[in-house]
Amino acid sequence: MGDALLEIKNLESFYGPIMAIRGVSLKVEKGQIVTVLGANGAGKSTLLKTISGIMDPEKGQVIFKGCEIQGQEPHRIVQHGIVHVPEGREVFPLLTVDENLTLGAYTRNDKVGVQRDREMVFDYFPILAERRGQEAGTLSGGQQQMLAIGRGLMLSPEIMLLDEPSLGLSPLLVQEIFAILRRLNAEEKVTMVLVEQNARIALDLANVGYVMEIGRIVMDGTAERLMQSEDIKAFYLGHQEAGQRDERRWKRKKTWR
Amino acid sequence: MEVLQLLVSGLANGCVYGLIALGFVLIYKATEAVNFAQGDFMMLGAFVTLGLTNAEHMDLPFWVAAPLAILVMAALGYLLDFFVLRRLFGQSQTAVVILTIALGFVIRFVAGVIWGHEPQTLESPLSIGDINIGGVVLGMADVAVIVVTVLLTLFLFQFFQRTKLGLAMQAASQNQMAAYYMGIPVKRVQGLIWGLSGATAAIAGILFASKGAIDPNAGLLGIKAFAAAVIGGFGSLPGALVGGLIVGVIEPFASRYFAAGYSQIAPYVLLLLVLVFRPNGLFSQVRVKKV
Amino acid sequence: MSLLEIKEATLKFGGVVAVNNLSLSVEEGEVYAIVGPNGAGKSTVFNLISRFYQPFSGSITFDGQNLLDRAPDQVADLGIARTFQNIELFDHATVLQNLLVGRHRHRKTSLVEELFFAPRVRREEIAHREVVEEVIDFLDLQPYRDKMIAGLPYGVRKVVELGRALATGPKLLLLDEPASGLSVEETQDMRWWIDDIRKQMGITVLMVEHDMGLVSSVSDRVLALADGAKLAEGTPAEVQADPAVIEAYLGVGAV
Amino acid sequence: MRVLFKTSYNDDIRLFPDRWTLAVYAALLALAVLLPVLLDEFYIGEVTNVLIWAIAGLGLMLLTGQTGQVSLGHAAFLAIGCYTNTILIEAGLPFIVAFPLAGVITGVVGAIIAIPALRLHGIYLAIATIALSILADDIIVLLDPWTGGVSGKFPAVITIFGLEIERWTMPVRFYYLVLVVTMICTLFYRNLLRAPLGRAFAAVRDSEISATAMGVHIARTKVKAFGLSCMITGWAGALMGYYAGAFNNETFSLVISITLLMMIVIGGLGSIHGAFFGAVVVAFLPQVLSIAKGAMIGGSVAIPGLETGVFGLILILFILFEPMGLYGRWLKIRTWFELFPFARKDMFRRQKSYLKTERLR
Amino acid sequence: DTQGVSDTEVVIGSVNDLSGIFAAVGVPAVNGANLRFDEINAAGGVHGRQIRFVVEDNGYQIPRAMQGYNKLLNRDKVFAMLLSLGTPMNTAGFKLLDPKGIPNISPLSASVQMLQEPAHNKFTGFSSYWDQVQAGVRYLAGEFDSKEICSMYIPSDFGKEISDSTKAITSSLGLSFAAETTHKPDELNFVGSLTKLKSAGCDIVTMALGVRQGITVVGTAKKLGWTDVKFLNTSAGFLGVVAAVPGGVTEGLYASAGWVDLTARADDEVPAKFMADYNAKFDKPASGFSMLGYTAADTLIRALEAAGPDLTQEAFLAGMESLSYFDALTDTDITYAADDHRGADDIVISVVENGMWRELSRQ
Ligand SMILES: Nc1ncnc2c1ncn2[C@@H]1O[C@H](COP(=O)(O)OP(=O)(O)OP(=O)(O)O)[C@@H](O)[C@H]1O
Ligand SMILES: Nc1ncnc2c1ncn2[C@@H]1O[C@H](COP(=O)(O)OP(=O)(O)OP(=O)(O)O)[C@@H](O)[C@H]1O
Ligand SMILES: [Mg+2]
Ligand SMILES: [Mg+2]
Repeated sequence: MGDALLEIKNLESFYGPIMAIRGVSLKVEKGQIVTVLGANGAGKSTLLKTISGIMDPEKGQVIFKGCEIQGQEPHRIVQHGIVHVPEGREVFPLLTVDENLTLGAYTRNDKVGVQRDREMVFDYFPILAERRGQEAGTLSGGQQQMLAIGRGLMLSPEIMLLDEPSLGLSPLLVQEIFAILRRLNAEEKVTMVLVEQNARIALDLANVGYVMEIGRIVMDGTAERLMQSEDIKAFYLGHQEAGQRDERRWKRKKTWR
Repeated sequence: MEVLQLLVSGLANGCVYGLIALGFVLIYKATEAVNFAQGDFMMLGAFVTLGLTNAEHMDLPFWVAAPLAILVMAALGYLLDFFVLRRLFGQSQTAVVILTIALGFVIRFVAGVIWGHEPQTLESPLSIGDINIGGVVLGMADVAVIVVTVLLTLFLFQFFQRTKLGLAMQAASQNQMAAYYMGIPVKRVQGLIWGLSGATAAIAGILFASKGAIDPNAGLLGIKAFAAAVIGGFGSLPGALVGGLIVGVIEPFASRYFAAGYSQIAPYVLLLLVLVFRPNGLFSQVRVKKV
Repeated sequence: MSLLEIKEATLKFGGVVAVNNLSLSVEEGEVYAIVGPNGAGKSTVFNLISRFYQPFSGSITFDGQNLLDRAPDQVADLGIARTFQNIELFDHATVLQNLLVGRHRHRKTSLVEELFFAPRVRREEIAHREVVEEVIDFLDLQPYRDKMIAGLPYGVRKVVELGRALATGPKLLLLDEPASGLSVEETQDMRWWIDDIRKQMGITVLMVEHDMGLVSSVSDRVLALADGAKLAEGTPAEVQADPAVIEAYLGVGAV
Repeated sequence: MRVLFKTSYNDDIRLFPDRWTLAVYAALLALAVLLPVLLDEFYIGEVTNVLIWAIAGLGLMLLTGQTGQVSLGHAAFLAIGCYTNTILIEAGLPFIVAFPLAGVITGVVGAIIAIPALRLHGIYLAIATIALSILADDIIVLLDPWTGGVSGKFPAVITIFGLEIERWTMPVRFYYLVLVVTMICTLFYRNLLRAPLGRAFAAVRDSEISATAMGVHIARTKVKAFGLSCMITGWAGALMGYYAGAFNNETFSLVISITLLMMIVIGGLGSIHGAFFGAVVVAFLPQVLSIAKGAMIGGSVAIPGLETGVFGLILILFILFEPMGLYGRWLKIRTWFELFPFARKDMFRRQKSYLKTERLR
Repeated sequence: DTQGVSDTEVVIGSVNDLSGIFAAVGVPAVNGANLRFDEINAAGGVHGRQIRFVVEDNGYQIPRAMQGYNKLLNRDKVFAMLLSLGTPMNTAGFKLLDPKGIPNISPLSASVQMLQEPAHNKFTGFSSYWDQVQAGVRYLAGEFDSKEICSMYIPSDFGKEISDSTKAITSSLGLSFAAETTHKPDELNFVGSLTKLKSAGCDIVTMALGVRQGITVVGTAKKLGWTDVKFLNTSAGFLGVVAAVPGGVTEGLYASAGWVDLTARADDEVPAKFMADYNAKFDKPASGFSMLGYTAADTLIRALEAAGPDLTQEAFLAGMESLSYFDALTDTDITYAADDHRGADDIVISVVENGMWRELSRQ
């Protein structure tokens, strides 16, 4: 184990009186892909938002390359090389696809590199090239998701925080996106923190996984180990899919509770 | 001849509205807030210049005082954002609207305390001399207003359209969170735009004061400029200019040809008509949400 | 006669042909799914039915009536309810209030009665609440009843949206990606719910979905769309086996 | 800490959620009734003024807070209510008929005016209503035969079944009249909120597109909101006319419209409490400042316009301190007491928040 | 006993505009009055009573004005009102003052309504707008043989009084009323209106506009090369700053008012002292309205003195009605009587010359 690129210690975040993450610690090493699994409302998005400065933590530290960065303004955190591809697209609806991508490279000054990356994004998502002049708000849901991911790539980040990148994408595109992520990780050594509902594909891609429940990390381990866990199988991979109708009401007790 | 005279002075007049409207639009374009104190900013800009240049005050040469006043107002705009508006970051725009209305009260009060409530005249080289082209008379100030407004609109338009910062400002107004995700220092960008609009207000104030007298209530004009900005389609810079010109031109024609009692309502009736047929102004950027 | 019938509908946005001469019919009591690559025009079909968009050509009939004669707000009156791909709830209201808005089309009281809160208003309110509580029970939304929408997890909001559509008491339910963003567990719930909606409530369901597991387990028929036009139609198995669908949509590695 | 147990659907619909709340408001009402015993003429006059503003605030709140339609022209509707009432009474109608009718007529006029304004949103609606407020002034002048033009009108003494009410010589009677109207308007407002229409208002405010999909007719709902809002505002206008004792084209100026909007925002958009809290601030604060100035630096002017300047400054502080309005602060204080001693001190710290464009509808 | 009077104090109230569109009038007037009250208080007051002058700012809004009246009458319990500004505010205020019989002295409104019935408690300082216009038009018409009379005004009671008076004098002199234009207080372009008036052939134009607007009108007319016309202002525009606009913009502008301009008499003893005192106290140059405030306060003090140590409303009113003196500051005779509740009856017609108002005639 090398030095952690990103380390989170005992982080707590609130929405007003509601405590959304309750003392989360985790480590991300350089070049790793870490996935965070968890049911709806577990606090996964909150965790990513707190890392990227969109929310202020109440307690705890976020350490990036040895520096504490928690509570900084979000744009400072981007300047450190941390990119967050948010849940729910969040494109600039009245700007064109091209302008959205340009803004993705806002912090960069190397014109050549930006141009190359733009070509790369268009290469990954040809539909965006086709629609470069269209206002982003009129793209279809999936197209907006592609744009959001493409825009994140334009920043040429050191570490990417991806919040449900597969949301609303067609099965084909989901495969493609994950192939792209794998390639970025392999070729450009981009470190990633991935939050995904589609646990199977996430664990397949990731090296390490964490499981969150009601704001806490309840389980962690290598992706292989998690994949073997009965709980994971039952709740995140959907192995009991073929179960009886009545089984729905009877929820299997999770062993980590 | 008469018609031409009416038209030309209407255009000059409209440019003043356009200038103030530009200030409105700038803020809106970058923050989606409406600065109801824009008219008062203009008044303040005029008074700052007056304070710097008039003989009974600091008596600086006009061409030193004017840029200085523009700088002062830009700084004021930035500081206002820095110390006050930033605390409202992410809060509903109504809060900002109310804040700027209240700010207008304060600005008027401060101007009244410093410069008194009686109308005063700016000692400006622009207020002297007329140009007479074939019987159509235009004051120097009118000519200056037209030239400056057109140049400023072009400049700002280019700025928003062509520069990365301009684009970032638009982005920041559409989705603050996403703008942050892009690494755009949203608060600083908004501070810059408040500074820029302060500078615009100062320019408007100087030109306005060169055309006549000013007093602390001169900012009331802001409402008509607001109407102009809306006619143009709030958020569009050329729209602000066009809206200003429309309001400016309709006025002299209405007072020339309409009966007393009716003429002064023309700009507002026009505004309502425009809105009935184009609910989002002439050059709007309002869309139906795609679901 | 089919419950919903779209005939040769076409819609363009500038140069983009979003729906291209598309015909489809949904029979009463079935679950009909639309799949297709991103940007194929699936949501646009929904928006046509909701009357948010006007087709360039073609016809849409519902229950024998010409839908194109209706204004968008009258669509609900006919018994068509929908959810949105990107969740469009009333954010500054509670879950209960959101569901109650669903009952709006059944409102019979007048403005004056409501101002004075006449007994009839009270009676009606209670009746609405009974319906809504049934929906809440059905969807297990009890813990969230009095919570504001802003601040609920994504998955719960999806369910609330489904609940709001159900509260209108529809004949036809349009679900735009009901399972996107849901966990495996919740997707399974969704599957049971859709089953119940069809079987117990007798509501016809037209849905757009990318989760082929869900699609194949609940739907009777599937339409695959690409570039606004029909690519394939048939049972889930047939469509999934269609080479054109695999090529354009599913990808070779798919389940 | 109080916990509510709901045992029937009626519990959700009741005027007061529980006994405790009922008791609090009953006590408040008793206090209001006894007020003339407790306060002198000056304060009764001020409280009356606050209540009149609160009624106007309720009117605007219904439109802006519930339905999300910003109006900066409500002074025009105050004017319509005020003039209609006076004209009807001059035409021989008794107050008890003329006054309600004045509100209804204002509401109808408001609804008619709303029809062309329906397609307007946000600032576009705001400027249209500003124009309305400005035009009202000129229209009053042009309608001289009815309105008395620039010379204005003086409302007659109110008689209700032989009982005379005059604002200046009988401030207590006038206070009770205003109190009754306040209560009726509040009740109407509350009734709407628990009825389908109130929910439709909120639906239109939050998402027009899904309100439409739920079968809410946007235009019709907005027209109703406008009409009801104007009706309440019209009543406030009629009372304002009595309170002032004289009015003309300049009385209901744009400044009044702006003040009204400020009032409901500072009070807290979307709540009945907000209208009242806002009215206290906006209607009473200038007087407090004047009294404070008198106590501190003497009554005659030292710095001209000081009160207005300080008023502006205080409003700025209010907004900075609590952008969600006083009602928001009130809720926090109440929650704090309810949770006592379990409340965390940073519980109400503002989490960062972000805005999205409103140019998409 | 009498409200607002104690052994040591008399409370005088005023509802004024210190922050609104007429602050340019209200502020200097109140300052002027304060100057006078400070003098008398320093000298021991009137009959041993200090004068407390309580001013409520109405921002030129009726609702605020009514709050001001509520405070002054019911809380401060004022003895009399002085220098209250605005015609609608004053007329609304009468509803409250009259039942209590509270005197209203020298309101800052030259409307004829300031002496409406019941008039026993109302006193004005100088001639009404109506009379000013009558005198002004008569003078100009006689002097320049004018035929066509016109009017520009704000649609308000102030504007109406001036336009009505213009029409009345026009017909009584057998002249013709050629045209009129109306304006909003925020209007700043008068090219259209002036073109209209010019083409109507106006010889005299009476103005009821804001101060700033008046300046612009005269300047614009000059720009348009329209020089054979006389613009006539009333006391509302009779200000030093109007005359002193740089570049001689307002040169040749006429004004008809109830007093003589201050700056023109800066060398005379009394005005000079006043200007020096004012400047020393407020650090601003004195203006016509500050002079008016001072004079009004002076009138009130004289009446209080005349009322004797036993101060009641009746005594005060009698005191007011007994006044008759020459006021060197305004250069007018101030006389009141039981049937004359108007102080200075003179109407002074002045013209701007070399940046100053020069008296032309007095009637
Ligand atoms: N704006 C908010 N206000 C109040 N509570 C909130 C807000 N946003 C989220 N929460 C609460 O915080 C908790 C964590 O939310 P978060 O969005 O991080 O969950 P998540 O794990 O990302 O779920 P999902 O899969 O739905 O995205 C949830 O219980 C939610 O109710
Ligand atoms: N208002 C609009 N203006 C321009 N183009 C539009 C508009 N609405 C939709 N489109 C285009 O029409 C096409 C169909 O969009 P639609 O939203 O129906 O796709 P979809 O099948 O729902 O895709 P997804 O699965 O990604 O949601 C897309 O290419 C989109 O860009
Ligand atoms: Mg999430
Ligand atoms: Mg879609």
